Amino acid sequence: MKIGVITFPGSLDDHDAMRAIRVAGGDAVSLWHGDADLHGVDAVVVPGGFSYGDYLRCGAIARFAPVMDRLIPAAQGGLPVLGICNGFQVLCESHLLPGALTPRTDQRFYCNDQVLKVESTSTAWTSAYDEGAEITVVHKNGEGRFVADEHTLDELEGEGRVVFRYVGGNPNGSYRDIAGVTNERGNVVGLMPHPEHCVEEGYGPSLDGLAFFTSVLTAAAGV
Amino acid sequence: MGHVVIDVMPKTEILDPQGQAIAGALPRLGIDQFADVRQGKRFVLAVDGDVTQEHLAQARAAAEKMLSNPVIEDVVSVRVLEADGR
Amino acid sequence: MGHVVIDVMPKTEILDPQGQAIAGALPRLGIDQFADVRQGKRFVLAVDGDVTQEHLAQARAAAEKMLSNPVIEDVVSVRVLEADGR
Amino acid sequence: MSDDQATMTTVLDTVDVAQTSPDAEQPWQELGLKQDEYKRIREILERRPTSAELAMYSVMWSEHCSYKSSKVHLRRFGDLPQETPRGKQLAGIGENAGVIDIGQGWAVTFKIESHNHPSYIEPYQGAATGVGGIVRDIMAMGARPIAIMDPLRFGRIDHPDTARVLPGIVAGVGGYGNCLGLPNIGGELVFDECYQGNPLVNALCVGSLRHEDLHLANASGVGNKIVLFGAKTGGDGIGGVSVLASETFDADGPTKRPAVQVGDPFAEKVLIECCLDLYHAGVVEGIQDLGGAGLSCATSELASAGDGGMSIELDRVPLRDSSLRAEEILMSESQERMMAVVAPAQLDAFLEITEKWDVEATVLGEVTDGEHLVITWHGETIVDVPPRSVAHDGPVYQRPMERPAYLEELQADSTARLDRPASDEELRAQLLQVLGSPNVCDKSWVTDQYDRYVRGNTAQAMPADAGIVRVDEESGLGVALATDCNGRFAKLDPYAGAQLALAEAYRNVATTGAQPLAVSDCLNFGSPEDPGVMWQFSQSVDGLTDACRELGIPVTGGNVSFYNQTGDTAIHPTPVIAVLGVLDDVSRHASSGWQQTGEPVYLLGEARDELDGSQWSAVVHQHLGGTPPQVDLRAEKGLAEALREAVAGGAISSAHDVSDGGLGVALAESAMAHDIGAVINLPGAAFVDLFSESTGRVVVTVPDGEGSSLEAACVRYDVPFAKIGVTGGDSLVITDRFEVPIADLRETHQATLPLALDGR
Ligand SMILES: Nc1ncnc2c1ncn2[C@@H]1O[C@H](COP(=O)(O)OP(=O)(O)O)[C@@H](O)[C@H]1O
Ligand SMILES: [Mg+2]
Repeated sequence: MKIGVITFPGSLDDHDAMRAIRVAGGDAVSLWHGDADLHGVDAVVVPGGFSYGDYLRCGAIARFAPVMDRLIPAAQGGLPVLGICNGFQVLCESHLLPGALTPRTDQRFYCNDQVLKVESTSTAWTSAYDEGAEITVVHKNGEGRFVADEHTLDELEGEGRVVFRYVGGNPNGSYRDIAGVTNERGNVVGLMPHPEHCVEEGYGPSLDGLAFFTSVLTAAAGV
Repeated sequence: MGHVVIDVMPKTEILDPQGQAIAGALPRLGIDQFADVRQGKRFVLAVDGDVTQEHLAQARAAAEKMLSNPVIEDVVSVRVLEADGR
Repeated sequence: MGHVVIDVMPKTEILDPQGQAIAGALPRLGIDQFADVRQGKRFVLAVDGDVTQEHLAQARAAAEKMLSNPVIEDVVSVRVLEADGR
Repeated sequence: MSDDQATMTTVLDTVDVAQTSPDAEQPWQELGLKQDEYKRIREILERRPTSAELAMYSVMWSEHCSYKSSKVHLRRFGDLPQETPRGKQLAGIGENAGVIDIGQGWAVTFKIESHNHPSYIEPYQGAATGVGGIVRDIMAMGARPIAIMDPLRFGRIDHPDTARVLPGIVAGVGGYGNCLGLPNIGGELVFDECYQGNPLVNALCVGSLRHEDLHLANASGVGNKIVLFGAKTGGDGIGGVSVLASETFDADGPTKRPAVQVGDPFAEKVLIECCLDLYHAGVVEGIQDLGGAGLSCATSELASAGDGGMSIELDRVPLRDSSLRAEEILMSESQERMMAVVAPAQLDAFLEITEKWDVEATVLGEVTDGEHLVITWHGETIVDVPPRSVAHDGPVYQRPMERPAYLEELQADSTARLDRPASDEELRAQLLQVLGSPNVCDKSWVTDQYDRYVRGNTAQAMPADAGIVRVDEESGLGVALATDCNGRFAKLDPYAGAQLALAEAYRNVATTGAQPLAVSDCLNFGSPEDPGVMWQFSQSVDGLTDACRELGIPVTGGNVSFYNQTGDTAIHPTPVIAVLGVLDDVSRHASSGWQQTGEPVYLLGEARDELDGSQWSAVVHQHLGGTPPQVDLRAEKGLAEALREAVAGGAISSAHDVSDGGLGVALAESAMAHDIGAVINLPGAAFVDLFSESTGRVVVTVPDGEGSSLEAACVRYDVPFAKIGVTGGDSLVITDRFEVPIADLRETHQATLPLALDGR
């Protein structure tokens, strides 16, 4: 099973995403932002970092990279895509996911071990979790405050598309404590926290992130 | 050299933490007459020679497609930079 | 309600990595007529009623003391917001 | 503008012009040169320098670049054996950063540097570019940077200027480091009046490389190309080197306000990946980062380390500002630039890689035979100098030194006269008072702004005694690092102060179970023109050298920052010491919090009645005087060995060293980590046991049934030990004295920084 990880200039957690895929038993394939080709992968991770320095708005410039011209239609066609942190921002800027990520309320970068509640297990990336499970994952960003208009927020809740919610404190002022969302089809998921930092004993606060990658391996095997 | 100015502001219904932080801090400097502060972005695009209609059209496209995010921001103006800095 | 606009731009001799990144990306959208892009900040300060000279004086003080960093930025204008958004 | 400066701007001052106008007046004074230095330049060149040459000499002969006041002292580090407990150094002092072998074909390089003055002027950018600069030093050795640390020092926590500079400096360290994708694994946060108006921003970077990837800064091989790559050159920080690093600030702030440098961490991240690609492709012969003194430094250092000369066409330098003059281009400190020496046959491959990363690369010239560095500007020669004379033959001063007169009285004023707590209630209250004081309290307000997880190799970071990163994902081979300095101790005795700083960093590394291997230092002092400061400096260097000899570890590099003073008042001598240790498998390390109930608690080492310079004396009595705790390096070494053996053998479940605040603070921190308390029976007098800052002590817990192997290790290495209690419960109980619920400890510990910095 091949899972691609896109590297943009300024991507930082691509290395970790590749490792997490391997730990979960998948083949990690490096995809280059300037290459308009997905090289036949079965799923794609858009990793964390500061693509283009987060200049202008986080994810705003990466969204126009050549690889995105391929990724956007593929995601619309059902390819499992996970956006982590900066990747989530890229997916929102690409309109694959609703809403936007804005500066944290106190405008400081904040890194902590964060508890999340898994609210939906019917996505390509969360099927291996138990619904309602609480997981501890790394959270680190300066612009992770999820915002959308009331109508969109109601729709997301109504359709069960809020995938993760912050519990035990909202670290960034996200509306309705939303940490991650999915598209209508459930193949595209974005979240601010970092499951790829939580897959190895001794590095990171837990092993709770691994199920993202085992979920998608199962989903992709089923396709 | 001519310049085009593009102004982008956060939508009024979106919380603007930067503006709020400023509004909260100004009174400490004795600046207490403002009811609200919002912070947006200003882009200045340089062109060789004078600004033409085509430049303005390109600038408008840049503003809509890349320089603003319609979910949270409005493009409030795209225009030739005037001599007084406006 | 009246509004005062304050525009702050990075000093020309200072590196503006944001502007550079934008300038590098625009051609990918076919927007290729701009020689340079610089990104600054725009602040809109709301006042109850009309903008008075005193408001403008306070805004100028705010611009100098808090809204700009004189080491790397210039206040390029402080003025009443016009109806057309300028 | 004086007439001669006007001439500089209008007429190109070529070597020919210089030869025909020997008496033209030159602004050597404005550029910070002394009369005899200017005279020497004329002697070296056998003519007056051109304005471009003058610019180069002035920046390169500044205190910051030439180490003119410190050189004679720093040589003593070179007398130490140039090897670590694991073998010969692969590169030592004199290179951009020292490189040491950690086994399995892996090497690491680390270095600590200051960016104090720029950070005072422009806190965010000053701190950010400080991180950027040290990271490029590490890249220049052929290494991948893998982590950073940031020892910071500020004035009083409640002073308005601290409120001005601290948030910006922390945001700058985070803004740059986070964006670069480097985990921040530790540092320091110290508040002391003496840093008011002169905060210290030190930054450390560590990188890893395979032995065969080692690169050095030299330009050899006639015909090899000199390539400048990275950001365009702008007017940043021109003269910044000489002005910023060498001028004293008066009470009203900086006397000069040069253009500051603005960093672009994104450009640097791309540059890192691009450099690593270049190294792996084998297309780099020599490499040098551009930091202080920009092109002046890179060209003269590369050329003088090589075996020939160098010719450079300066007008080829890509500019951000087309109005820059040749002198300014030579002095510009624009960030995110590197210079490589590339064989002609490899140039295309080199340029292909820079293009892939969208990094601008320009061939400026080549290595020549002969001994001259020749720089032209549109075909005319504006520099023709022996490169060594610029890079290495700067002035060397034997500055006068004198033991400060105040020391006698200061050392006589010991803590013996201070009131000690008279009741258990007071003892308890003072423990909480120290625990919540700015220098002991929880540092999360700062450290939460740093990414400690990126790259997924961080085995331990804040608030641990030492940061730990894995170097090799296969074997788990990795390094542990700590930085320390207690400026109060160094003020009381700069010789002992340097040794105490070293001992603490060494011990912090040892508590993880790592084997300490090497030292890097950042020596922050006042004005070298003050004989008292110079004496402190010399004493600190002696202390550090003697201690390294005794511990058997080398100083692999470092940095000197002078002129840290406001008016006539110098900061405390602040020799910040970084120690790096190696762990063969980082997954087998000890961390500092208690994790299990029912485990015996041991104290290794012994407390003496040593309260002078302590946090207790500072917090409870606002007192500084006496003589600092005794240093016993043999004991530190034995302790480290016992710890290493016990950790490797599984005889230790947690270890935390005793330093600022004493044993009481160490116990409280151990309890707060995982919410597990303990019942402690102090071995001696309660007050001394709890607050003394005697060295060589570590609190450890032991897994069930391992007590005898720990004790055996202690006996083997002559480490005194005492079983002082057992973990469990939700309070810290000091038997027969007092107890404090962990929740109260935490509330006190956590409240301080948010209240001071956010007002809540
Ligand atoms: N500026 C900083 N940046 C990163 N980490 C810091 C900083 N200041 C303090 N820390 C971390 O906070 C923890 C507590 O600091 P400190 O009490 O000085 O440690 P120690 O006494 O063990 O040297 C350590 O892990 C230290 O590395
Ligand atoms: Mg410690």
